[in-house]
Amino acid sequence: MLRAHGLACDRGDRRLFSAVDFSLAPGEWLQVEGANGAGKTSLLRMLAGLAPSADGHIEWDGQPVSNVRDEFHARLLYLGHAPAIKEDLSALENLQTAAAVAGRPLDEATALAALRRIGLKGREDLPARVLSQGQKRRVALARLLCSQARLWILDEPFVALDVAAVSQLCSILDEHLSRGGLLVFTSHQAVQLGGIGNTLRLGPDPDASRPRPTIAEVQA
Amino acid sequence: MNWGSAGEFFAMGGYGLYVWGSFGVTAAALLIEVVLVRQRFSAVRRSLRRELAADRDTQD
Amino acid sequence: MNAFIAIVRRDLLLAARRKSEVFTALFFFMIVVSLFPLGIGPETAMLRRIAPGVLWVAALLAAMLSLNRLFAADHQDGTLEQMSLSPTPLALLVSGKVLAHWLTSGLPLVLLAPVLGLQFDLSPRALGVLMVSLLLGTPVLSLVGAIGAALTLGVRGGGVLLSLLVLPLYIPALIFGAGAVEADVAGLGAGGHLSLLGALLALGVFFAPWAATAALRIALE
Amino acid sequence: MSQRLVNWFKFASPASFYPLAGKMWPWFAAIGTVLAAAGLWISFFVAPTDFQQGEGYRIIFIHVPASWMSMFIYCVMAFWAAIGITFNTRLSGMMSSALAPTGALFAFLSLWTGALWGKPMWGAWWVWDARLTSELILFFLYIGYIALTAAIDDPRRADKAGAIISLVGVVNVPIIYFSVKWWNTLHQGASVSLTKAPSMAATMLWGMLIMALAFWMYSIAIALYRVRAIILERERHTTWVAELPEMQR
Repeated sequence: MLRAHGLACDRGDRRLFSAVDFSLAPGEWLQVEGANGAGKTSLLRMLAGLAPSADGHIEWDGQPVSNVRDEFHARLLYLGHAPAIKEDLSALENLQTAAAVAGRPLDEATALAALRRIGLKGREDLPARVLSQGQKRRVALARLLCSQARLWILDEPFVALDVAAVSQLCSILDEHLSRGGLLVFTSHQAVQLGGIGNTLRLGPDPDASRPRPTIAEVQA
Repeated sequence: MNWGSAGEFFAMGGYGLYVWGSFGVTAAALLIEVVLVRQRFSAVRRSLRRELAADRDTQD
Repeated sequence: MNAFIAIVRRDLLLAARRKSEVFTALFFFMIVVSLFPLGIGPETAMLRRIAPGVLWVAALLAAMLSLNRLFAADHQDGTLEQMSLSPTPLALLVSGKVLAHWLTSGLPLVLLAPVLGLQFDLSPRALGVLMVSLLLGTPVLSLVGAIGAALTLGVRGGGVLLSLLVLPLYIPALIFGAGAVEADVAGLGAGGHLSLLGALLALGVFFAPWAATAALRIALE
Repeated sequence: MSQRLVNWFKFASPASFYPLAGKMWPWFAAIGTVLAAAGLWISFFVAPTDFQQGEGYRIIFIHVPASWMSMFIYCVMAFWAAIGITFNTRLSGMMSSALAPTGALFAFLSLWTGALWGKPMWGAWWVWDARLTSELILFFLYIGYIALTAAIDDPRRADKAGAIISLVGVVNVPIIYFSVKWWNTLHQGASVSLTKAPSMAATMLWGMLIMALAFWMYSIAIALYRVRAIILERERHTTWVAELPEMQR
């Protein structure tokens, strides 16, 4: 269970957003929307514990995240803007070293299976620098398939993916949700996912000096 | 009293250049620092006043 | 601990894929050291006298050359974010990165130094002391350098700034490192210098990863 | 106890420290001026001519206090850095950055007057005396701090980075000092040293102490003045700044 109370973000002198409240139960997803520079990435980094919130707090299973940081991070998978792919390592090495650094070593068979399922069959041993942009994203997304994390926080997971990969990613996300996982992501496109979905719009509101986000509940 | 005359005082027993070079540069440096900080302060204050005046104009 | 080993292995693997960077620093070390006799003159007595200082200053500069890249690539491609989200303490992962940096930048200098010492007509004993002093001292350079590299991450003009921050902090290591060899050449015994270098290393191992981690968290925010 | 703690943290907010600093600095400036006048009087008219160094030794009355100040200010910066890191107060970072230029200035003055003293006494503008060398390195540390904080645009980040480098620096200052001292004795046998003046006369000590106090007052006054400017620069978009009487005209 993830709950946010009155989160706010300052960029320089400006307050990007304030009073962001939501709660997310197992099997639910939250899509964060907003124009460029509305603070989507900032919000996600805040939720992942990478950046402090200017106000409010975040709870995980009823406890402030700051108190249960290690446990929270053990249950979290965050994919940021930068895909954390090393150009000089192969897709397989990337997947395995990322898992090992995260403290969850991955055997080769599992890693290979994940890479094949995400559509990188035959490219497992190529250095990442020869892969296309979309293929690099797929290497990053392969981490989802190997993940035991309950909460996924994904920054623009659909960007640079072709149609086939988009539907594949959707089915991966659906599986995660049906297992009782939680999902927070940003996307510019409308996405059809199972489970209960919420949309959080970060955006300028009539009182431009203090933008307030509005939460619209949508049933998927 | 160590000095018989002003000339003696400034000569510093032959060490005038060194002594006055030290005391003079120290005094000058501290003075310059004060001037710079004053300038910095009044520059902020001036630009803030200007901003606030512009705000008041738009509100009226 | 597994994550620590994993990060050391990953950085070594990356260094192996980019061998040129390791060799560039090594050749830089060789060239700088070789420039001194050309600039000062070839009298053996003089060269013997300046050898410890020259070798140590060159090692210092060579170690600094690779510091820029210590965290920059990881910061850029998002790996640093992932590291900070790992259940393993970030300070431990940073220590792993520093260890890998030393293995790829400091250790080769230690191994190469005796060969270059021969150019300066150092005795075998002095060469041994030189190697030991570098063995104890170059990890200090990596550790202190990591703080500077973390502080200048993503900062305008980071490279020059890094040297400005780090070089003054390198002075004790330089004094004790070069001093050990000088003392040995003068027949005074290098033990005192070497144990002080060891003390610096212990101090660095305890505090530097912590400070570098605090600095990295600033860059990550 | 808790009451006192609350009071202290009240002044840790820039909004309440700004007027306080405004009230305080003229006092420190005034006391500093009086002390400086007294110190200069002692330096030139009370302290007798040194039988070895002649009148040249009078440089000591600024050289030594300036060196003390430069070291002391670095420690104070590190103190504020530690406070800033522990309590996450905004004011401490501002205090650190307000002190740095003054500290660097005193380090420079210490080097400058050291050189001007060294020339007639030792025949060279610069000798690798342990104290002068450490002072030079301290000057580098100040420059490093100033350059680092100036290169980071976000003031909050700059403060934190500056806090770390000043703490790392303050741990290193004694190490650097002892290593340089040892290096110096190894190479020169401690033939020259700035404080090896033969049995310092009481008047000389008094003069130095009073000049040091004057520099101290000056530093506090200028730091308070500068921190006021920094507070205004950083808090320019807050309502309390807009409501300040000096902004109303």
